[in-house]
Amino acid sequence: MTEERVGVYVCHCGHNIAGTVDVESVSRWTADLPNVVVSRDYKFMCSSLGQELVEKDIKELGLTRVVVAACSPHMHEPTFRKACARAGLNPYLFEMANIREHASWVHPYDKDAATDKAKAEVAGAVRRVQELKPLEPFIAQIAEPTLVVGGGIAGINVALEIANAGHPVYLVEREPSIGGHMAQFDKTFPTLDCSACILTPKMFEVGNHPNVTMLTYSEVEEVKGYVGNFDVRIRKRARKVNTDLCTGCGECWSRCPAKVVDTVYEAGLGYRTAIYRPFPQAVPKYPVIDTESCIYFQKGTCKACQKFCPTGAIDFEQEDEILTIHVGNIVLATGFELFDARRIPQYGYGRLANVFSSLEFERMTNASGPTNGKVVLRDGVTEPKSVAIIHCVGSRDKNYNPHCSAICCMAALKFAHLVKEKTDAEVYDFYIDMRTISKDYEEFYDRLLNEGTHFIRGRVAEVTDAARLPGEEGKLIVQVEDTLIGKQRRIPVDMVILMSGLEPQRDAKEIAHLFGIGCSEAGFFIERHPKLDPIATMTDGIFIAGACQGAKDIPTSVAQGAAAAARVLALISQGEIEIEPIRAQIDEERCSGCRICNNLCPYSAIEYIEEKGVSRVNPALCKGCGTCVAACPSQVIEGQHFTFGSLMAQIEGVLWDRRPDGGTTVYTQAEPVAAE
Amino acid sequence: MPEQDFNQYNPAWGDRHPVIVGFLCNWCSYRAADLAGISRFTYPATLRDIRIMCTGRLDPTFVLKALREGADGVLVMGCHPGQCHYESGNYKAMRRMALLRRTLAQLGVHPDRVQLGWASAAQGNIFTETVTRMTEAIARLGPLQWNDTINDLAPRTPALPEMEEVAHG
Amino acid sequence: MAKPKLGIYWAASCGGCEIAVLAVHEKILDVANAFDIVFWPCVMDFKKKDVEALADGEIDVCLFNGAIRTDENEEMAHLLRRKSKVLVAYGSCAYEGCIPGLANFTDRKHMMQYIYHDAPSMDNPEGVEPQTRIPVPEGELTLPAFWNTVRALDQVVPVDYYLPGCPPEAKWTLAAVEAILSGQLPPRGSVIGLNVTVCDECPRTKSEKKIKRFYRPYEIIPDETTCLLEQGLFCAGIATRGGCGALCPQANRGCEGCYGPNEGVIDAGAKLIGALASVIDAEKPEEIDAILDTLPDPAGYFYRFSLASSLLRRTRLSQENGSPTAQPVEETPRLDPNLAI
Amino acid sequence: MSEEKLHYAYYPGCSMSTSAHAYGSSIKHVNQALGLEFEEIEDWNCCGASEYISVNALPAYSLIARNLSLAAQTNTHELVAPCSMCYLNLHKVEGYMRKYPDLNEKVNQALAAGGLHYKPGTMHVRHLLDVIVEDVGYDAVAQRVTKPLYGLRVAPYYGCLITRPESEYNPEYPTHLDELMRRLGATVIDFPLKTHCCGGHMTQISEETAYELMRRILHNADEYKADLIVTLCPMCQLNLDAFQPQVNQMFGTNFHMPVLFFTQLMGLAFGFSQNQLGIGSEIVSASAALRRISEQPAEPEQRAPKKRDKNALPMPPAL
Repeated sequence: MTEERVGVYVCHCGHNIAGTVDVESVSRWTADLPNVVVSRDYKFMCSSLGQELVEKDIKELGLTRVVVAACSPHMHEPTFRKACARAGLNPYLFEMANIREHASWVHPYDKDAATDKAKAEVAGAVRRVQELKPLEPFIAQIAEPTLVVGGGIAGINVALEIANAGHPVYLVEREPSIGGHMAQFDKTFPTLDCSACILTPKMFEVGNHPNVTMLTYSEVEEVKGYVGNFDVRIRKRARKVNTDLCTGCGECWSRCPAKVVDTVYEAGLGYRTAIYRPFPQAVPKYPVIDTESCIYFQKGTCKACQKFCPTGAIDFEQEDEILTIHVGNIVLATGFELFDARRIPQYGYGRLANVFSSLEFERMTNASGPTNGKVVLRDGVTEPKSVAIIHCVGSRDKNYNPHCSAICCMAALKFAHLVKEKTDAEVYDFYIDMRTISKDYEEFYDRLLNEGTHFIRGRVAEVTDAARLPGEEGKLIVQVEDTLIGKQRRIPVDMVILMSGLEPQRDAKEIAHLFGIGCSEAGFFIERHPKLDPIATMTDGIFIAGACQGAKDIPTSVAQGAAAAARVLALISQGEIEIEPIRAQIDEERCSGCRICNNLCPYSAIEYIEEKGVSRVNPALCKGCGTCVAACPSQVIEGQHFTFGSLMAQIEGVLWDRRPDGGTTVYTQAEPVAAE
Repeated sequence: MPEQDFNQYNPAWGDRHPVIVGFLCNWCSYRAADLAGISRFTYPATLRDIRIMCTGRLDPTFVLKALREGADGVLVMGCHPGQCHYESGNYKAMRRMALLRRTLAQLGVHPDRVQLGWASAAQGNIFTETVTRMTEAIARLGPLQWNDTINDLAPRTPALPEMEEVAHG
Repeated sequence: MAKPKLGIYWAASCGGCEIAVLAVHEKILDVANAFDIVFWPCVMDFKKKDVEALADGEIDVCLFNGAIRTDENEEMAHLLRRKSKVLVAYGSCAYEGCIPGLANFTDRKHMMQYIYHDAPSMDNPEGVEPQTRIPVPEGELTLPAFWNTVRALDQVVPVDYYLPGCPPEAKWTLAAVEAILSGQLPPRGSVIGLNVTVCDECPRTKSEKKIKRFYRPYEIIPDETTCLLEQGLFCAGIATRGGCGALCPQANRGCEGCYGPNEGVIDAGAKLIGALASVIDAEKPEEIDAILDTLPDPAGYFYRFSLASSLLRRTRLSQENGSPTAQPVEETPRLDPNLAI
Repeated sequence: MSEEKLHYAYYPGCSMSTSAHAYGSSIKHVNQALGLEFEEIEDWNCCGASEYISVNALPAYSLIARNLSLAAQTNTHELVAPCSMCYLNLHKVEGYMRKYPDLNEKVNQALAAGGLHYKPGTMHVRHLLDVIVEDVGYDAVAQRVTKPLYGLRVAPYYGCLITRPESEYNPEYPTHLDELMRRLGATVIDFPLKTHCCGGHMTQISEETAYELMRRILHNADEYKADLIVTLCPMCQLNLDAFQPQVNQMFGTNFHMPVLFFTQLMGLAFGFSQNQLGIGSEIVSASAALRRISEQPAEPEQRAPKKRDKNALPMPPAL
């Protein structure tokens, strides 16, 4: 091993480090480590003066390796790598020792121990840095088109922002129309403005935007590649309707004899035909045949739609299409799913006729809904005299979802208002905590308080129709502990609305896996940083927006959508991006082809070369996790920058004071031979 | 916490404290450790951490090396299952650690000395608890001092305890 | 010009290596012709004093087989090192401790207890144990001191070359001898053999691996053509230096690992752990434990030949109450089910 | 379910041969039909019922643990108790001993006095219903039905004990007995009070309270036109059956609501005779109710508005 010339710089970070760690002694001690030619301590290494200090020494003392002991590499590694590069030293020959977050800040009461630990971290870095090899970052070109998955309000906004900036966008939506949940609502809180009125124009705009290719009734099947260069395979399911001919006149569904419950758009409260357009303002306007319920597809006869279609657009033979697109960035806006209240049987949904889910009630209040906006019981005619609204159904409940669904309180207030507006029923609102955190929300709550809604604080135990006391017969009884008066109460009502929580899409985990991003146990996608980067994911080039990242309301989804668009636009205008060259490499000369590593790679970057009988890593696909490196039983896979040698050396370094020889002897691989 | 006397757990510590080598994954647990610092949580100064990209990179050799070089324990921490930045590296770590711990048990290394845990980037508190808990576990077990075992291999003087036994045997 | 001088010595080993030397068959005569054998107690009547009589470095090549288990072994190791120009650790015992090294799972105390007291076949009413010195009318009898721990040769003296194998294959013995005769020596400290693993020489078809459970050799009759590991049989071939020609896999049983770890590997066991655990087909702690339960005595499998030269070298010796004793942990550690959450 | 017999250690408890002998005898027949093998544990003692634990915990735990240690001597790790109280006590103490080392130590000291020891985690305590649902399985049960209980409207009554303290079934609104009854062909009514209190030993302390609790249950079952209540707990059965006259007397009601054990109904469906199953020994006779069993399957119970009503809104199907 050639003699490296290592420079070490210990940062005071004002008092942040120096207040606890004796930086001078660390730096003095470090000076005596093998191959360390200079060791300094300085007030603020990240300051321009601190950086110049490093650059100067590299030039004048001919340093071949640099260690800075300061804060977390996630903070300033890029800073000092750049400094090294400016002085002509390969930036990957730099190593950072974290003596702030990992030492001074966490051991404020034990200065000696903190100082010892700092020495250990520095010694580890000094040993490790000498084993590092120079690397060159990969440059990836950013393809211009962007893929947006999910045509809800968040996805629509991402698409519009990018398209308006003049770049091509593919908008993929699973359902026959874009619009998402917002299209199901009648009013939006707290302003109570008409949901359709504000959403429809946006749907229309994105649907007719020259830069937007809309792929509805379609799903992503495969994603390959990396930031800037994703190849995506999409299945465009057959509508059985030729959209070139269809005018959306509606003749077909008005003639369709098959009537089924619409569990998607009408939330199960209404019916639709087998060939249908989800809702009047649907974009695109074309209908789709649901072959499950279509009499022709089930029984082989009918074809009513085809007979009556004036343009002959119905095409029973139409097949799914598969298209492959090349995009530079991907934004996931796959939204949420409503908690299925039947999972809490004691609340009676699915058992007791007059227990409704929040989405059912949204449809009920919607002028174009199954009841034309009338608030009625399950019989479809009787107006309720009393209505109970139950919060946190499937939210803030360790049996189902620990998280708060964020929107239910406001939606419940909206419902309370609408019931008051449309009926003269008494409204009882059962809440745990009233969470009205955004602009004008608390004001809306005040307004409801004055409208005479009865707010009862307590989690409901059960909803039952087992009458016990006089006046309960024929009613739904809400059993609850009123925590403000500290009493059990039984409140008989005609109608119960369950404010079901927001859950991730049931296939969220598969989606996350498909796109190679992280996903919480619950199924919400994981952002790169919970505070500072809630838009990017850990996978470069893949961003998230809207409720797929966590329960959120419309304004927040719209904002996050715009933010995601901004991030994508930044990359597009850069045109290219540097990718860390941390990759695995197989020494084919020495690979014995045991194929242990073959199916370990989450990115299938390892291919087996049959004729040579060896495995090979495709650097374009490899993301450098190193799991194959650790698995290789013949140790012929090397993980760049986290090499076997560098980590073994670092272990010896951090244990300098524990090792028999006080950590002075340096041996990288072979065991020492017993001295004679 | 103020300076700790580890002899309360086990008198064998004398004037030194337990030393744990930590292998933290770049994406979750290392950031959790950063967050613990930013939040000014405190935990015993027993952990000396080494950053790896993913717990999937953890070659069991590193753990053995650390024990051999004088560590009293090794803590490996990664992202929660299902949250691995590389999708499944932490599952591989889970399996390797399971097999490693079984092997080490046969070599007389108590399983508590080699632990695996998870902490997401947002869980500085969990990181802190884990280090504190593990430190206590190891404090109770006492020093590992593998070198003593190694030195027993190479008795330089004929005045071996075993040999004296034999003499008076 | 005088023939180069050859020494062959046998420390803690089974003697198989001695036979392996003869396994070069008629070529042994060439060896006999090529060399002047100055020390080979196993086949000719040599004594220690004969070696002592030699000048330092007078032996050109010394093939040292066997591990270091007693003070006599160590003494001879030092002596032969001093007398030899080239000291070769011949065979797995000298190279990495081999089967004798498995004694490092216990210690002297426990071994003596079992062998001289508890063993079912032992009849020893007076509880006699071997002594290093024992006075008898004729004078004092001595025995080598028996140590806690078995060591590889290079843990006692520096070694020039290693010939792996239990025993080494004849072709490699010849290769070594020829190299030495021709003076074309590889760099000091190198292992004479391939630096790829047994898989490279193994004719079985290998594909991607997913292990649902392990089988003991008696539990199944493996298929002749597919990778044994894929059939759930433990095979150390993936982590074992090639050179034997994959003898065991070709006899339809798993490689045991007698050629030791591959080039650059420090701890063979660690490599097997890393590799095998990777291809276990389970993600739930209880499933993982269930599969691992089908692989009893993992340390025994992973360190069958290399325990003495592994990173930890032996079972822990704790110094409690003065006398060191080996202490394995009784219970098999289980995964914490919370890991799944 | 595989054909070879499922083997369990069996803790009958005090009621199985006395107040609930009908339960006991029906279990024997059902086991025979389902291939369940129960090995009664040697020299078992009282489970402490619901009172002892509240009087003096440690002796109570030791009393219960004694049964666990005896059970551990059988050649199985599965311990089944048909009585909810016995189940809960055994289950609870098994759990506590696993959870609290020092309790474990104390209890084992007590056991040691009798030359016994119990290693927590050895026995897996199960209620009979759980065994039938999980180990035998609905399908295997359905396969053995020869005389389906078509048209019989049963109110599935779980009582307060078996789904607590922790259980893989929903403690608020369990449905596994419902499903089991459906598989026998019976019509299961939605029974909101299925886990409400039967009064337990309140009958001995405050009759008013106990009878009111029973009235609610009987009333609810009656309201939904149940032919009978099916239960899985000797105490529930005893209360609702034996005290029904007193309830009627106190509230001037006229309930005639037979209360049978689920194993009795299983036995019937499997084709055993009524007296083999101890039917007839109940105080409120079930004979009238059982005569309503018809040849034809009945419409499933759905309390949604009728389909023909054109205004009616669709109702989500039950999960």
